[in-house]
Amino acid sequence: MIITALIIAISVITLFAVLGLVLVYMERKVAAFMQIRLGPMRVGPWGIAQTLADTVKLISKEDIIPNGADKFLFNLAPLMVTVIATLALAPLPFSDKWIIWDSNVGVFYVAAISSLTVISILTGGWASNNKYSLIGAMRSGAQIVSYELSVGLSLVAMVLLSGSLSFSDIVMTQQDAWWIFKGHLPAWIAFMVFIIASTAELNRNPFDLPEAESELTAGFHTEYSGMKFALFMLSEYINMFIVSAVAATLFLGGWMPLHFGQDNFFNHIMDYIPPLVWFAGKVFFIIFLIMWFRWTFPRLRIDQLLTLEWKYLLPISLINVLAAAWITVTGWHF
Amino acid sequence: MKAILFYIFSVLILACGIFTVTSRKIYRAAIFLLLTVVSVAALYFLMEYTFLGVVQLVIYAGGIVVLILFAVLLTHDSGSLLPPLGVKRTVATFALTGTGLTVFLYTILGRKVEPGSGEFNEPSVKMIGGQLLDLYNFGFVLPFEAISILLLAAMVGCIVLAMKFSKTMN
Amino acid sequence: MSYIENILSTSVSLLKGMKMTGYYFSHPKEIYTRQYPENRKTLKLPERFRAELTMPHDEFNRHRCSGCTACEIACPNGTIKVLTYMETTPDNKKKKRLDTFIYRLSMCTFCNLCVDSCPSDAIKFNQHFEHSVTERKQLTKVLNRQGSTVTDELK
Amino acid sequence: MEQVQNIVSDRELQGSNLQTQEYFINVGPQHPSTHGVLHLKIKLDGEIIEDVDPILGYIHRSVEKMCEKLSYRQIIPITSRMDYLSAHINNQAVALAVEKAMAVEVPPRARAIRILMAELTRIGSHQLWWGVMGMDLGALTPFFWGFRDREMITEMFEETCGTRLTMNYIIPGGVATDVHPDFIGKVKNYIRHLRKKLPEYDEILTGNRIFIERTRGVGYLSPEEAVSFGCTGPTARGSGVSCDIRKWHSYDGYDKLDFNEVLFNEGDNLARYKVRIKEIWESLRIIEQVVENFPEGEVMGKMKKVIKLPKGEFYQRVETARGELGVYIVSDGGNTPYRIKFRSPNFSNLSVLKKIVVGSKIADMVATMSTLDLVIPDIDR
Repeated sequence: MIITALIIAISVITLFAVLGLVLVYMERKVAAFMQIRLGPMRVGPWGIAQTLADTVKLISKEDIIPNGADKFLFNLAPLMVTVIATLALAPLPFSDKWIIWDSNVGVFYVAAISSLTVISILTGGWASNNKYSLIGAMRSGAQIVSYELSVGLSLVAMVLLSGSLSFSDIVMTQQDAWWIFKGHLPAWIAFMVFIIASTAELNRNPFDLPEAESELTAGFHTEYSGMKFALFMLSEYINMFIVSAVAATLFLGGWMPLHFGQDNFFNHIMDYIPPLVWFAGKVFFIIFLIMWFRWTFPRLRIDQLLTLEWKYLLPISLINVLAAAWITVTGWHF
Repeated sequence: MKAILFYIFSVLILACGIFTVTSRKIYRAAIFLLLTVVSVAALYFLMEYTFLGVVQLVIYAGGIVVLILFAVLLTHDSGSLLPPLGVKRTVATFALTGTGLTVFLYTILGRKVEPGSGEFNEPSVKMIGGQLLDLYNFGFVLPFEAISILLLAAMVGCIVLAMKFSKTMN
Repeated sequence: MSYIENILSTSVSLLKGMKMTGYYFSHPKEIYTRQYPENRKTLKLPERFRAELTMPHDEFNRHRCSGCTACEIACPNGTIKVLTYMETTPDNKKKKRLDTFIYRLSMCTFCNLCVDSCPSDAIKFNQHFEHSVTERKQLTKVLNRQGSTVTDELK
Repeated sequence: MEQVQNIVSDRELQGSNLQTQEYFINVGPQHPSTHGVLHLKIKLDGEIIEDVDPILGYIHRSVEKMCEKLSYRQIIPITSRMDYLSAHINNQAVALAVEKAMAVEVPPRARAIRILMAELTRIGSHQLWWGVMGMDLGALTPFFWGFRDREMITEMFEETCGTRLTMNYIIPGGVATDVHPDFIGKVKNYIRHLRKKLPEYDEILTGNRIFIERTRGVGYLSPEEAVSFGCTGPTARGSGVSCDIRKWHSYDGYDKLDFNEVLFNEGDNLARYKVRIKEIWESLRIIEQVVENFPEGEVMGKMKKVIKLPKGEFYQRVETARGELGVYIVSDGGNTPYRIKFRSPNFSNLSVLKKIVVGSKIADMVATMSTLDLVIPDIDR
C-alpha cells in the first residue's frame, strides 16, 4: 500500500511538472500566434525548452519576503494553493483504468476542494502587507465565492442527468453519446455556464481582476518572487487542467471515444484510439478555449463581474437545474 | 498505516486547535482553524466516510472559514497583535474549559463503548438524498423545507439591510 | 425578452472578437515578428538611418576635417568636442589642424545637425546601430584615426 | 418596507458606529497604467475613488529653459522629445512659429510633405493609443495589432527622416530633406493595408460588449468643464467641443483639403475612443488627397544660415494627436529666444482627471486615463 501511494505521489508530481511546462509553453505560443508574434523561439527548436529554462531561472532567483509581511502565512499561501490543486486531481479518471481514487462522491469532492483555493489567495494577499495585494485578495474573494455557485449548479445539472456523483459512473453513462449531444439544451447551458464560471474561478481573463495587471500591477501575488511565484503560477495552470478535465468528463464523455448510433464502422475506428488520447484531446481543447478567451477579451469591472454572476449566470443555472430535473424525471434524454 | 495517519491527523487537530485559541494574530488563528477543520475532514476520509468528509470541507472550510477570513480582511488593523489576556480572563477561560472537559470526560467514561463489528458501510449518496427528501420512512423533508425557508428569509433580510436607499425613495 | 436579447447580442459580439483572434491564430502567415540577431545578414537599414557619427578616412588615412568646430557649435547638447592645434605650413602660414575629434555617443540625440553644418563633409552617420558596450567610457569615442592627416584639398 | 427604510435612513443620519478607514494607494511613478513616470495619490473607499492627486515632475527636463540657450534650429530636435508620439507635429509647431516671425514662404512640396508626415504621425499615435487602451482594459492582443500597423509608419519615417521616433525633420523653412523616392508608393500601399485592417479594430474592441460596458457612461466630461479646464484634441471633441486647430486656425494648407472635424457629444470614454478611431479614417482621407496631388519642386524655402527672429512676441498653434500645442516665442532680436513657452495639450488634459474620476472605480480610472491619452514627458516637459 505504501508503495502504491509512493508511485501515485511520484506520478502526480511528475504530472504536475510536465503539465506546468507544457501548459505555460502552450499559453505563450497561443498568445503569440493570436498576437501575430512567434513567441519563444530561442531555447531549443521552436523554443520548446523555454519553460524549462524559466523554471531554472525561477528556482535560482532570490526569494524576497517584504518587510512587515506575516512570514508564516506568506510562506504558507503558495504551499496551500499547490496542495489544494493536488488534492483536486484525485478523483479524475484519466482513462478507463487510470484513476487515482474512484470515489463515489467525486464531483462533490472536486467542488469542495476547489472552494478552498480562495483561502490561499486571500492569505497570500493579506500576508504580503501590500495594499494592491489586499485589494486583489478582496476582489478574488468576492469573485470566487460568487462564481462557485454557478459552477456548483451546473455540476448539479449534470449530476441530475447522469444520476451519479462518481466520475467513472458519469463517464460510463456516456457510452452511447456524450452528454453534450444527448442532454439537450440543459447540458449545453450547463456547459457554457461551467466554462464561464470556472474561467472566473481560475482568475483568468476576462475575469482576472485579482491580478489585474493594469490596475493592481499583479494583485495578490505582487510581492511574490522566485519559486513561490512559480507555485502560484503552476497551480493556476494545474487548476486550469482540473477544470478542463472536469468539463471534459461531465460534458464531453471523458475518455469515451466519439460514438454515433449503434455498432457501426465509424465507432469501431474511434475505438482504436486509446482512451488516454481521447481524454487528453478533450482536455486540451477546453484549455485552448479558455486560453482563447484570455487573449481576446478585455477585463470586466468588479461590479460588472458580480452583475454577470448574480443577474445572469445564477438565475440561468437555477432554471437550468430545474429543466435538467424535468428531463431526468420524464426521461427525455436518450 | 491507517493508525499512523490517524495519529498524525489527531496531533494536527489538537495542535492546530491549541494554536487557534492561543495565536495573537487573528488571521493566523483563522488559518489554524482551517487546518483543524481540514484535518477533521481527513479523519472522515480515513474512515472512508467520504460524503461526510466532503460536507465538512464544503461547509466548514469552504464556507465558514472563508467567511471569517473575509471579515478579518475587512477590518483594518488585522495585522497587529491582539492584546494579551488579563489574569481574570485567563482564570475564567481555564475554569470554563475545565468544566467542559470534566462533563465531557464524565459522560464518555460513564458509558461503556462496545467495539464495532469492524465492517462499516457508508450510506450511498442516493440513500442520503432519498432520506433527506422523503415524506415517509422518517424522511427529513419537513425540517429540510423549514430550513430552506429560514435561509431564504435570512438571505432576503441581508439584502434589505445591505441595500442603500436613496433619499428620493423615502 | 430584452434579457435574452441582451445575452444573445453579447455572445455575438464576443464571438466576433474570438473569430478575429482565431483568424490570426490559424494564419501564421500574418506573423509580423522579425527575429533580430538571426536576421542580421539579411537586415536592411534605410540609407538615411542615423546610428553613429563617423569620420570617413580614405586609403591614405586622411580625413576631411579642417577643425573649424562648426559641428561643435551646431550640436545642441555638447556631444562633440574638437581639439585643434596650430601648424605652420611650409609657406609660413599658421593653419588650424585637427588634433582629436571627441564624440560622446552617450549624449548624442542623432539630430544630424553636425553633419548639416559641416562645410567640408568630414563627418557622416553610419548604419551601425548596435551601440551596447560594457563600460560607459567606451561610449566616448575619438573619430579621427591614429596618425591621420587632413586631405590635400583642405590643406 | 417603509419601516426598514426609516431605520436605515435614521442610521445613516446618526452616522454609523462602525469606523471606516481611508485607504491611500500610490499609483506610480512606476505603474503599468500610467505609461510613464506619473504619480497619482489616490484615496479609496473600497474600490471607489474619493480623491486623486496627480504629482508631476518626475521627468521634468526644463525644456523651455534649455531652449533659451539654443538657436531656433537646435530647438527642433528638443521638441521631438516632448510629445514623442507627435514628434513631427511638435517640430512643425516651432517651424511654423519661426516662419511666421520671419515671414518666410514655404514651398508647396514642403507643405504637402509636412501634412503627410503630420497625418501619418497622428495615425501612428492613435494606433499606439488604441493598442494601449486595449491593454489597460485587460485585452493584450490589440496592443500587438496596433503596433504592427504603427510599425509600418515608423519604417516609412525611418526611410525618409533617418530616425523612427525623434524626427528633427520639419524645420524652419521647409523640411530637412526631400522624401525618399519610395515614400509615396509606400504610403499608397499603407493606405490600402490600413483600410483593410481598420475594420478589424472594430471587431476585436469597438464592438465588444465588455469593452462597451467598460467605457460607456464612464468618465463623463461635460463640454463646459472641457472648456474651462482647457482640454483640447480628442478629449474635448469627445464632449462635443469643436476645437480642431486644423479647421479653426488652419496652417500649412489644411484649409485646401476636404476633411471633417470628428465630434461626439456623449463626453464619456466611449465617445473619446470613437473620436480617435474616426480621426484615423479622416487622416487617411487627408493623406489620400495629398498623395494624389503631390506637388513637385523645392522642399526648402529661402532661409538664412543663422536664423534671427525680429524683436517681438510670436504665437503659433498646431493640432497634435492629443490636442492643441501652442508655441509662444518672445524674441529680443537675437538668434536664441528670450523666452519660449509650450502650451502642451497633455497638461490640460491631465488636469481634468480628478474632475472625472472621483466617484468611479479604480478600473474606471485606468480606462479614463487611457482615453485621455497622456504622454508624460509632454506634461512635465
